Amino acid sequence: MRTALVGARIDLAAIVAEVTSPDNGALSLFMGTVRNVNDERSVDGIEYNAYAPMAEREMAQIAREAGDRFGTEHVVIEHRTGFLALGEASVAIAVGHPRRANAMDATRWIVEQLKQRVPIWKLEHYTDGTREWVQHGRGTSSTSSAAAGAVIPESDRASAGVRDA
Amino acid sequence: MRTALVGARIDLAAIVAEVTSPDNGALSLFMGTVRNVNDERSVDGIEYNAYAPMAEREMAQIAREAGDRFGTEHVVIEHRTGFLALGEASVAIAVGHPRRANAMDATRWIVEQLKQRVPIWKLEHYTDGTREWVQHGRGTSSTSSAAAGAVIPESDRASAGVRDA
Amino acid sequence: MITLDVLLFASYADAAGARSVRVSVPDGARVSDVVRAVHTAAPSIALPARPLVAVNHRYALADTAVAASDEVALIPPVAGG
Amino acid sequence: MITLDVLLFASYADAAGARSVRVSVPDGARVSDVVRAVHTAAPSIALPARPLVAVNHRYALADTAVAASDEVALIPPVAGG
Repeated sequence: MRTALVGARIDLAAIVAEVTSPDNGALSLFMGTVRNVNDERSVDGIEYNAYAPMAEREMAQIAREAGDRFGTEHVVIEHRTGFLALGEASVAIAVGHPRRANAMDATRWIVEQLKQRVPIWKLEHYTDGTREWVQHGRGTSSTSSAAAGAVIPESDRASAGVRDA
Repeated sequence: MRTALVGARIDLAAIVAEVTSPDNGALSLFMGTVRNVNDERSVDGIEYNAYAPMAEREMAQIAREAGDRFGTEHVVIEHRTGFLALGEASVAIAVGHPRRANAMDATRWIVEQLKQRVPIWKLEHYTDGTREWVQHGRGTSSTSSAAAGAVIPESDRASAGVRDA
Repeated sequence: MITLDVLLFASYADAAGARSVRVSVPDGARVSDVVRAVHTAAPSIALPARPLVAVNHRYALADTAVAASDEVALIPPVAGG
Repeated sequence: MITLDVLLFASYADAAGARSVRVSVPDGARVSDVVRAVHTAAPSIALPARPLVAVNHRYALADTAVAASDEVALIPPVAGG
Protein backbone atom coordinates (compact mmCIF):
# COMPACT_ATOMS: atom_id res chain seq x y z
CA MET A 1 0.00 0.00 0.00
CA ARG A 2 1.50 3.30 -1.08
CA THR A 3 0.25 6.79 -1.86
CA ALA A 4 2.17 9.77 -3.16
CA LEU A 5 1.99 13.20 -4.64
CA VAL A 6 4.49 13.23 -7.48
CA GLY A 7 6.12 16.00 -9.47
CA ALA A 8 7.18 13.91 -12.46
CA ARG A 9 5.45 11.67 -14.96
CA ILE A 10 3.56 8.75 -13.39
CA ASP A 11 5.36 5.45 -13.98
CA LEU A 12 2.53 3.03 -14.65
CA ALA A 13 4.72 -0.06 -15.05
CA ALA A 14 6.21 0.50 -11.60
CA ILE A 15 2.78 0.89 -10.05
CA VAL A 16 1.50 -2.25 -11.75
CA ALA A 17 4.51 -4.18 -10.44
CA GLU A 18 3.76 -2.96 -6.92
CA VAL A 19 0.22 -4.34 -6.84
CA THR A 20 1.04 -7.55 -8.69
CA SER A 21 1.09 -10.62 -6.50
CA PRO A 22 0.48 -14.35 -6.98
CA ASP A 23 -2.31 -13.92 -4.40
CA ASN A 24 -4.25 -11.79 -6.87
CA GLY A 25 -6.43 -12.84 -9.76
CA ALA A 26 -7.24 -9.31 -10.80
CA LEU A 27 -5.60 -5.95 -11.22
CA SER A 28 -7.69 -2.85 -11.78
CA LEU A 29 -6.24 0.48 -12.83
CA PHE A 30 -7.62 3.91 -13.34
CA MET A 31 -5.90 6.96 -14.74
CA GLY A 32 -7.24 10.46 -15.02
CA THR A 33 -5.81 12.26 -18.03
CA VAL A 34 -5.81 15.84 -19.21
CA ARG A 35 -8.56 16.38 -21.74
CA ASN A 36 -8.56 18.92 -24.54
CA VAL A 37 -12.08 20.13 -23.75
CA ASN A 38 -13.90 20.97 -20.52
CA ASP A 39 -17.34 22.56 -20.37
CA GLU A 40 -16.99 23.24 -24.11
CA ARG A 41 -13.82 25.27 -23.62
CA SER A 42 -10.65 24.32 -25.45
CA VAL A 43 -7.93 23.34 -22.98
CA ASP A 44 -4.15 23.62 -23.41
CA GLY A 45 -3.09 21.99 -20.18
CA ILE A 46 -3.84 21.91 -16.46
CA GLU A 47 -1.85 23.09 -13.49
CA TYR A 48 -2.42 20.87 -10.44
CA ASN A 49 -1.97 22.56 -7.10
CA ALA A 50 -2.13 20.64 -3.81
CA TYR A 51 -2.14 21.38 -0.11
CA ALA A 52 0.62 18.80 -0.01
CA PRO A 53 0.81 17.52 3.58
CA MET A 54 -2.97 17.29 3.86
CA ALA A 55 -3.37 15.77 0.39
CA GLU A 56 -0.84 13.11 1.30
CA ARG A 57 -2.62 12.41 4.57
CA GLU A 58 -6.02 12.11 2.86
CA MET A 59 -4.66 9.87 0.10
CA ALA A 60 -3.07 7.55 2.67
CA GLN A 61 -6.32 7.52 4.62
CA ILE A 62 -8.35 6.66 1.50
CA ALA A 63 -5.96 3.81 0.67
CA ARG A 64 -6.28 2.41 4.20
CA GLU A 65 -10.06 2.70 4.13
CA ALA A 66 -10.19 1.01 0.72
CA GLY A 67 -7.97 -1.78 2.00
CA ASP A 68 -10.27 -2.40 4.97
CA ARG A 69 -13.46 -2.04 2.99
CA PHE A 70 -12.50 -4.24 0.03
CA GLY A 71 -9.97 -6.56 1.68
CA THR A 72 -6.60 -5.98 0.05
CA GLU A 73 -3.20 -4.55 0.87
CA HIS A 74 -2.42 -4.05 -2.83
CA VAL A 75 -3.40 -0.41 -3.32
CA VAL A 76 -1.34 2.35 -4.89
CA ILE A 77 -2.51 5.92 -5.47
CA GLU A 78 -0.34 8.55 -7.14
CA HIS A 79 -1.42 12.09 -7.94
CA ARG A 80 0.64 14.52 -9.92
CA THR A 81 1.17 18.19 -9.25
CA GLY A 82 2.46 20.98 -11.48
CA PHE A 83 1.66 21.66 -15.11
CA LEU A 84 0.41 18.76 -17.23
CA ALA A 85 0.05 18.78 -20.99
CA LEU A 86 -2.87 17.21 -22.87
CA GLY A 87 -3.05 13.44 -22.52
CA GLU A 88 -0.79 13.29 -19.47
CA ALA A 89 -1.96 11.29 -16.44
CA SER A 90 -2.89 13.37 -13.41
CA VAL A 91 -3.79 10.45 -11.18
CA ALA A 92 -3.23 6.71 -11.18
CA ILE A 93 -5.02 4.24 -8.94
CA ALA A 94 -4.08 0.58 -8.92
CA VAL A 95 -5.70 -2.22 -6.94
CA GLY A 96 -4.73 -5.88 -6.89
CA HIS A 97 -7.24 -8.33 -5.42
CA PRO A 98 -7.97 -12.06 -5.55
CA ARG A 99 -11.40 -11.26 -7.10
CA ARG A 100 -12.11 -9.03 -10.06
CA ALA A 101 -15.33 -7.45 -8.79
CA ASN A 102 -13.61 -6.28 -5.60
CA ALA A 103 -10.63 -4.90 -7.51
CA MET A 104 -12.92 -2.86 -9.78
CA ASP A 105 -15.23 -1.75 -6.95
CA ALA A 106 -12.25 -0.60 -4.89
CA THR A 107 -10.80 1.36 -7.80
CA ARG A 108 -14.05 3.17 -8.41
CA TRP A 109 -14.55 3.90 -4.71
CA ILE A 110 -11.05 5.34 -4.44
CA VAL A 111 -11.41 7.66 -7.42
CA GLU A 112 -14.72 9.01 -6.11
CA GLN A 113 -13.31 9.54 -2.60
CA LEU A 114 -10.22 11.19 -4.01
CA LYS A 115 -12.26 13.68 -6.00
CA GLN A 116 -14.34 14.55 -2.96
CA ARG A 117 -11.77 14.67 -0.17
CA VAL A 118 -8.22 15.30 -1.36
CA PRO A 119 -7.23 18.99 -1.30
CA ILE A 120 -6.03 19.37 -4.87
CA TRP A 121 -7.16 22.05 -7.29
CA LYS A 122 -6.73 22.50 -10.99
CA LEU A 123 -6.11 25.66 -12.90
CA GLU A 124 -7.16 25.06 -16.48
CA HIS A 125 -5.18 26.85 -19.17
CA TYR A 126 -7.37 27.55 -22.18
CA THR A 127 -6.18 27.95 -25.74
CA ASP A 128 -7.48 31.54 -25.72
CA GLY A 129 -4.84 32.36 -23.08
CA THR A 130 -7.20 32.56 -20.12
CA ARG A 131 -7.02 30.41 -16.99
CA GLU A 132 -9.63 29.33 -14.49
CA TRP A 133 -9.84 27.23 -11.34
CA VAL A 134 -12.03 24.23 -12.04
CA GLN A 135 -15.13 23.92 -9.87
CA HIS A 136 -16.42 20.35 -9.97
CA GLY A 137 -20.13 20.02 -10.45
CA ARG A 138 -20.25 23.60 -11.83
CA GLY A 139 -22.39 24.58 -8.86
CA THR A 140 -21.81 27.56 -6.62
CA SER A 141 -18.99 27.34 -4.12
CA SER A 142 -21.55 26.82 -1.42
CA THR A 143 -23.14 23.89 -3.27
CA SER A 144 -19.81 22.25 -3.99
CA SER A 145 -18.74 22.74 -0.41
CA ALA A 146 -21.89 21.19 0.97
CA ALA A 147 -21.51 18.22 -1.39
CA ALA A 148 -17.95 17.65 -0.25
CA GLY A 149 -18.95 17.97 3.39
CA ALA A 150 -21.55 15.28 2.96
CA VAL A 151 -19.01 12.58 2.07
CA ILE A 152 -16.21 13.33 4.47
CA PRO A 153 -16.31 10.96 7.43
CA GLU A 154 -18.29 12.39 10.35
CA SER A 155 -15.15 12.31 12.48
CA ASP A 156 -13.30 14.29 9.89
CA ARG A 157 -15.84 16.75 8.59
CA ALA A 158 -15.71 20.50 8.25
CA SER A 159 -18.75 22.62 8.68
CA ALA A 160 -17.52 25.96 9.88
CA GLY A 161 -20.66 28.01 9.63
CA VAL A 162 -20.24 31.69 8.83
CA ARG A 163 -23.60 32.93 10.07
CA ASP A 164 -23.01 36.52 9.07
CA ALA A 165 -21.47 35.80 5.65
CA MET B 1 -10.02 -0.30 -31.31
CA ARG B 2 -8.00 -3.51 -31.39
CA THR B 3 -8.39 -7.03 -30.07
CA ALA B 4 -5.92 -9.88 -30.19
CA LEU B 5 -5.02 -13.31 -28.94
CA VAL B 6 -1.33 -13.13 -28.08
CA GLY B 7 1.30 -15.78 -27.44
CA ALA B 8 3.78 -13.59 -25.60
CA ARG B 9 3.69 -11.42 -22.51
CA ILE B 10 1.10 -8.62 -22.64
CA ASP B 11 2.73 -5.22 -23.15
CA LEU B 12 0.68 -2.95 -20.91
CA ALA B 13 2.53 0.26 -21.80
CA ALA B 14 1.79 -0.27 -25.49
CA ILE B 15 -1.89 -0.87 -24.77
CA VAL B 16 -2.11 2.22 -22.59
CA ALA B 17 -0.54 4.28 -25.35
CA GLU B 18 -3.12 2.96 -27.81
CA VAL B 19 -6.11 4.16 -25.80
CA THR B 20 -4.53 7.44 -24.71
CA SER B 21 -5.92 10.49 -26.47
CA PRO B 22 -6.34 14.18 -25.68
CA ASP B 23 -10.08 13.55 -26.17
CA ASN B 24 -10.11 11.36 -23.06
CA GLY B 25 -10.25 12.35 -19.43
CA ALA B 26 -10.13 8.78 -18.16
CA LEU B 27 -8.38 5.53 -18.85
CA SER B 28 -9.59 2.34 -17.22
CA LEU B 29 -7.61 -0.88 -17.28
CA PHE B 30 -8.27 -4.39 -16.12
CA MET B 31 -5.87 -7.31 -16.03
CA GLY B 32 -6.63 -10.87 -15.07
CA THR B 33 -3.62 -12.52 -13.48
CA VAL B 34 -2.74 -16.11 -12.61
CA ARG B 35 -3.49 -16.73 -8.95
CA ASN B 36 -1.73 -19.22 -6.71
CA VAL B 37 -4.97 -20.64 -5.31
CA ASN B 38 -8.27 -21.65 -6.89
CA ASP B 39 -11.06 -23.43 -5.05
CA GLU B 40 -8.59 -24.00 -2.21
CA ARG B 41 -6.20 -25.88 -4.48
CA SER B 42 -2.61 -24.73 -4.82
CA VAL B 43 -1.88 -23.65 -8.41
CA ASP B 44 1.46 -23.72 -10.27
CA GLY B 45 0.35 -22.08 -13.49
CA ILE B 46 -2.42 -22.11 -16.06
CA GLU B 47 -2.49 -23.23 -19.66
CA TYR B 48 -4.83 -21.10 -21.77
CA ASN B 49 -6.34 -22.80 -24.77
CA ALA B 50 -8.47 -20.97 -27.34
CA TYR B 51 -10.59 -21.77 -30.36
CA ALA B 52 -8.54 -19.05 -32.00
CA PRO B 53 -10.55 -17.82 -34.99
CA MET B 54 -13.78 -17.80 -33.03
CA ALA B 55 -12.18 -16.24 -29.95
CA GLU B 56 -10.79 -13.46 -32.11
CA ARG B 57 -14.15 -12.92 -33.72
CA GLU B 58 -15.95 -12.76 -30.36
CA MET B 59 -13.37 -10.41 -28.87
CA ALA B 60 -13.69 -8.05 -31.83
CA GLN B 61 -17.46 -8.24 -31.53
CA ILE B 62 -17.34 -7.42 -27.81
CA ALA B 63 -15.05 -4.43 -28.45
CA ARG B 64 -17.43 -3.12 -31.13
CA GLU B 65 -20.46 -3.61 -28.88
CA ALA B 66 -18.68 -1.86 -26.00
CA GLY B 67 -17.75 1.02 -28.28
CA ASP B 68 -21.37 1.45 -29.35
CA ARG B 69 -22.80 0.96 -25.88
CA PHE B 70 -20.42 3.26 -24.02
CA GLY B 71 -19.46 5.68 -26.78
CA THR B 72 -15.76 5.31 -27.43
CA GLU B 73 -13.36 4.06 -30.08
CA HIS B 74 -10.57 3.65 -27.55
CA VAL B 75 -10.88 -0.01 -26.65
CA VAL B 76 -8.16 -2.64 -26.61
CA ILE B 77 -8.57 -6.25 -25.52
CA GLU B 78 -5.71 -8.74 -25.47
CA HIS B 79 -5.93 -12.32 -24.24
CA ARG B 80 -2.96 -14.60 -23.87
CA THR B 81 -2.74 -18.24 -24.79
CA GLY B 82 -0.27 -20.91 -23.76
CA PHE B 83 1.24 -21.59 -20.36
CA LEU B 84 1.29 -18.72 -17.86
CA ALA B 85 3.21 -18.70 -14.59
CA LEU B 86 1.84 -17.25 -11.35
CA GLY B 87 1.28 -13.50 -11.45
CA GLU B 88 1.34 -13.27 -15.25
CA ALA B 89 -1.47 -11.39 -17.00
CA SER B 90 -3.89 -13.57 -18.97
CA VAL B 91 -6.07 -10.74 -20.19
CA ALA B 92 -5.80 -6.98 -20.45
CA ILE B 93 -8.69 -4.64 -21.20
CA ALA B 94 -8.13 -0.94 -21.70
CA VAL B 95 -10.75 1.73 -22.32
CA GLY B 96 -10.18 5.43 -22.85
CA HIS B 97 -13.19 7.74 -22.55
CA PRO B 98 -13.92 11.42 -21.98
CA ARG B 99 -15.75 10.46 -18.73
CA ARG B 100 -14.49 8.24 -15.94
CA ALA B 101 -17.77 6.47 -15.13
CA ASN B 102 -18.16 5.33 -18.75
CA ALA B 103 -14.55 4.14 -18.94
CA MET B 104 -14.99 2.03 -15.82
CA ASP B 105 -18.45 0.75 -16.78
CA ALA B 106 -17.16 -0.27 -20.21
CA THR B 107 -14.19 -2.10 -18.73
CA ARG B 108 -16.39 -4.08 -16.36
CA TRP B 109 -18.89 -4.89 -19.09
CA ILE B 110 -16.13 -6.14 -21.38
CA VAL B 111 -14.56 -8.43 -18.79
CA GLU B 112 -17.95 -9.97 -17.95
CA GLN B 113 -18.81 -10.48 -21.63
CA LEU B 114 -15.40 -11.94 -22.32
CA LYS B 115 -15.79 -14.49 -19.54
CA GLN B 116 -19.18 -15.53 -20.82
CA ARG B 117 -18.70 -15.57 -24.59
CA VAL B 118 -15.11 -15.99 -25.70
CA PRO B 119 -14.15 -19.62 -26.38
CA ILE B 120 -11.07 -19.88 -24.19
CA TRP B 121 -10.45 -22.57 -21.61
CA LYS B 122 -7.92 -22.93 -18.87
CA LEU B 123 -6.14 -26.04 -17.71
CA GLU B 124 -4.95 -25.43 -14.18
CA HIS B 125 -1.70 -27.06 -13.19
CA TYR B 126 -1.66 -27.83 -9.47
CA THR B 127 1.39 -28.09 -7.25
CA ASP B 128 0.51 -31.75 -6.59
CA GLY B 129 1.17 -32.49 -10.28
CA THR B 130 -2.48 -32.86 -11.32
CA ARG B 131 -4.27 -30.76 -13.94
CA GLU B 132 -7.88 -29.86 -14.43
CA TRP B 133 -10.01 -27.82 -16.84
CA VAL B 134 -11.54 -24.93 -14.94
CA GLN B 135 -15.32 -24.78 -14.92
CA HIS B 136 -16.49 -21.30 -14.03
CA GLY B 137 -19.26 -21.17 -11.48
CA ARG B 138 -18.36 -24.70 -10.33
CA GLY B 139 -21.76 -25.85 -11.51
CA THR B 140 -22.45 -28.84 -13.72
CA SER B 141 -21.63 -28.52 -17.40
CA SER B 142 -25.28 -28.14 -18.13
CA THR B 143 -25.64 -25.28 -15.62
CA SER B 144 -22.61 -23.47 -16.98
CA SER B 145 -23.81 -23.95 -20.50
CA ALA B 146 -27.25 -22.58 -19.73
CA ALA B 147 -25.72 -19.58 -18.00
CA ALA B 148 -23.53 -18.85 -21.00
CA GLY B 149 -26.45 -19.30 -23.38
CA ALA B 150 -28.42 -16.71 -21.47
CA VAL B 151 -25.99 -13.88 -22.21
CA ILE B 152 -25.13 -14.57 -25.80
CA PRO B 153 -27.09 -12.27 -28.08
CA GLU B 154 -30.29 -13.88 -29.31
CA SER B 155 -29.03 -13.67 -32.87
CA ASP B 156 -25.86 -15.47 -31.90
CA ARG B 157 -27.02 -18.05 -29.39
CA ALA B 158 -26.53 -21.79 -29.26
CA SER B 159 -29.16 -24.05 -27.89
CA ALA B 160 -28.65 -27.32 -29.62
CA GLY B 161 -30.95 -29.56 -27.65
CA VAL B 162 -29.96 -33.21 -27.29
CA ARG B 163 -33.32 -34.61 -26.34
CA ASP B 164 -32.11 -38.16 -25.95
CA ALA B 165 -28.88 -37.35 -24.02
CA MET C 1 -25.41 -37.65 -46.28
CA ILE C 2 -22.78 -35.08 -45.36
CA THR C 3 -19.63 -35.76 -43.38
CA LEU C 4 -18.30 -33.27 -40.83
CA ASP C 5 -15.22 -33.17 -38.64
CA VAL C 6 -16.71 -31.53 -35.56
CA LEU C 7 -14.04 -29.63 -33.60
CA LEU C 8 -13.52 -30.46 -29.93
CA PHE C 9 -11.76 -28.41 -27.25
CA ALA C 10 -10.58 -28.63 -23.66
CA SER C 11 -12.45 -31.24 -21.62
CA TYR C 12 -14.37 -32.47 -24.68
CA ALA C 13 -11.16 -33.07 -26.60
CA ASP C 14 -9.60 -34.82 -23.61
CA ALA C 15 -12.65 -37.05 -23.16
CA ALA C 16 -12.66 -37.98 -26.84
CA GLY C 17 -8.89 -38.30 -27.04
CA ALA C 18 -9.01 -36.23 -30.22
CA ARG C 19 -9.29 -32.66 -31.49
CA SER C 20 -12.26 -33.55 -33.66
CA VAL C 21 -14.80 -36.26 -34.24
CA ARG C 22 -16.08 -37.29 -37.66
CA VAL C 23 -19.82 -37.70 -38.03
CA SER C 24 -22.24 -38.24 -40.87
CA VAL C 25 -25.64 -36.61 -40.90
CA PRO C 26 -28.40 -36.50 -43.53
CA ASP C 27 -28.54 -33.68 -46.05
CA GLY C 28 -30.51 -30.83 -44.51
CA ALA C 29 -29.38 -31.77 -40.99
CA ARG C 30 -29.49 -29.21 -38.24
CA VAL C 31 -27.17 -28.46 -35.34
CA SER C 32 -29.22 -30.68 -33.03
CA ASP C 33 -28.71 -33.60 -35.42
CA VAL C 34 -24.95 -33.03 -35.38
CA VAL C 35 -24.92 -32.96 -31.57
CA ARG C 36 -26.80 -36.25 -31.44
CA ALA C 37 -24.37 -37.77 -33.93
CA VAL C 38 -21.39 -36.64 -31.84
CA HIS C 39 -23.02 -38.06 -28.74
CA THR C 40 -23.31 -41.42 -30.51
CA ALA C 41 -19.84 -41.35 -32.08
CA ALA C 42 -18.03 -40.19 -28.91
CA PRO C 43 -20.13 -41.16 -25.90
CA SER C 44 -17.15 -40.56 -23.60
CA ILE C 45 -17.72 -36.79 -23.93
CA ALA C 46 -19.90 -35.65 -21.04
CA LEU C 47 -22.14 -33.36 -23.07
CA PRO C 48 -24.62 -31.18 -21.23
CA ALA C 49 -28.27 -31.34 -22.24
CA ARG C 50 -27.89 -28.27 -24.45
CA PRO C 51 -24.25 -27.91 -25.44
CA LEU C 52 -23.01 -24.70 -27.03
CA VAL C 53 -22.27 -25.17 -30.71
CA ALA C 54 -20.52 -22.84 -33.12
CA VAL C 55 -20.99 -22.89 -36.87
CA ASN C 56 -18.37 -20.94 -38.80
CA HIS C 57 -17.13 -19.23 -35.60
CA ARG C 58 -20.55 -18.06 -34.45
CA TYR C 59 -22.76 -19.49 -31.74
CA ALA C 60 -25.55 -21.39 -33.49
CA LEU C 61 -29.12 -22.31 -32.66
CA ALA C 62 -30.31 -25.91 -32.33
CA ASP C 63 -32.24 -25.63 -35.58
CA THR C 64 -29.48 -23.94 -37.59
CA ALA C 65 -28.99 -25.88 -40.83
CA VAL C 66 -25.53 -27.36 -41.41
CA ALA C 67 -23.73 -27.82 -44.74
CA ALA C 68 -20.71 -29.99 -45.57
CA SER C 69 -18.55 -26.89 -45.96
CA ASP C 70 -19.36 -25.53 -42.48
CA GLU C 71 -16.85 -25.51 -39.65
CA VAL C 72 -18.77 -26.93 -36.72
CA ALA C 73 -17.39 -26.92 -33.18
CA LEU C 74 -18.66 -28.05 -29.80
CA ILE C 75 -17.89 -25.34 -27.24
CA PRO C 76 -17.34 -26.50 -23.63
CA PRO C 77 -18.32 -23.96 -20.94
CA VAL C 78 -15.88 -21.12 -21.52
CA ALA C 79 -13.41 -20.05 -18.86
CA GLY C 80 -11.30 -17.24 -20.25
CA GLY C 81 -10.16 -14.10 -18.52
CA MET D 1 -5.73 36.73 21.73
CA ILE D 2 -4.00 34.29 19.41
CA THR D 3 -2.62 35.10 15.99
CA LEU D 4 -2.89 32.64 13.11
CA ASP D 5 -1.67 32.65 9.52
CA VAL D 6 -4.57 30.89 7.83
CA LEU D 7 -3.46 29.11 4.67
CA LEU D 8 -5.21 29.89 1.40
CA PHE D 9 -5.23 27.92 -1.85
CA ALA D 10 -6.36 28.13 -5.44
CA SER D 11 -9.22 30.61 -5.98
CA TYR D 12 -9.07 31.77 -2.36
CA ALA D 13 -5.36 32.57 -2.63
CA ASP D 14 -5.93 34.35 -5.95
CA ALA D 15 -8.78 36.41 -4.50
CA ALA D 16 -6.69 37.41 -1.47
CA GLY D 17 -3.55 37.91 -3.53
CA ALA D 18 -1.68 35.90 -0.90
CA ARG D 19 -0.98 32.33 0.24
CA SER D 20 -2.18 33.09 3.76
CA VAL D 21 -4.05 35.70 5.75
CA ARG D 22 -3.14 36.75 9.29
CA VAL D 23 -6.00 36.94 11.78
CA SER D 24 -6.31 37.44 15.51
CA VAL D 25 -8.99 35.60 17.47
CA PRO D 26 -9.68 35.38 21.22
CA ASP D 27 -8.18 32.58 23.30
CA GLY D 28 -10.55 29.62 23.15
CA ALA D 29 -11.69 30.56 19.65
CA ARG D 30 -13.27 27.95 17.44
CA VAL D 31 -13.03 27.28 13.71
CA SER D 32 -16.17 29.35 13.06
CA ASP D 33 -14.50 32.34 14.76
CA VAL D 34 -11.45 31.97 12.53
CA VAL D 35 -13.63 31.82 9.41
CA ARG D 36 -15.42 35.03 10.46
CA ALA D 37 -12.08 36.71 11.09
CA VAL D 38 -10.82 35.69 7.63
CA HIS D 39 -14.02 36.99 6.09
CA THR D 40 -13.41 40.36 7.78
CA ALA D 41 -9.66 40.46 7.02
CA ALA D 42 -9.99 39.38 3.39
CA PRO D 43 -13.49 40.17 2.16
CA SER D 44 -12.37 39.68 -1.45
CA ILE D 45 -12.43 35.90 -0.92
CA ALA D 46 -15.82 34.59 -2.02
CA LEU D 47 -16.32 32.23 0.89
CA PRO D 48 -19.30 29.89 0.78
CA ALA D 49 -21.69 29.87 3.74
CA ARG D 50 -19.94 26.89 5.28
CA PRO D 51 -16.40 26.71 3.93
CA LEU D 52 -14.31 23.60 4.48
CA VAL D 53 -11.58 24.19 7.03
CA ALA D 54 -8.65 21.98 7.93
CA VAL D 55 -6.85 22.08 11.26
CA ASN D 56 -3.51 20.29 11.26
CA HIS D 57 -4.27 18.60 7.92
CA ARG D 58 -7.66 17.23 8.96
CA TYR D 59 -11.09 18.51 8.07
CA ALA D 60 -12.43 20.28 11.16
CA LEU D 61 -15.87 21.00 12.57
CA ALA D 62 -17.21 24.53 13.06
CA ASP D 63 -16.87 24.17 16.82
CA THR D 64 -13.37 22.68 16.82
CA ALA D 65 -11.18 24.70 19.19
CA VAL D 66 -8.12 26.36 17.67
CA ALA D 67 -4.74 26.99 19.33
CA ALA D 68 -1.92 29.32 18.29
CA SER D 69 0.23 26.34 17.30
CA ASP D 70 -2.38 24.89 14.92
CA GLU D 71 -2.01 24.95 11.16
CA VAL D 72 -5.34 26.23 9.91
CA ALA D 73 -6.28 26.21 6.23
CA LEU D 74 -9.33 27.22 4.25
CA ILE D 75 -10.06 24.52 1.67
CA PRO D 76 -11.76 25.63 -1.57
CA PRO D 77 -14.00 23.03 -3.23
CA VAL D 78 -11.55 20.32 -4.23
CA ALA D 79 -11.05 19.31 -7.84
CA GLY D 80 -8.36 16.65 -7.95
CA GLY D 81 -8.29 13.54 -10.11
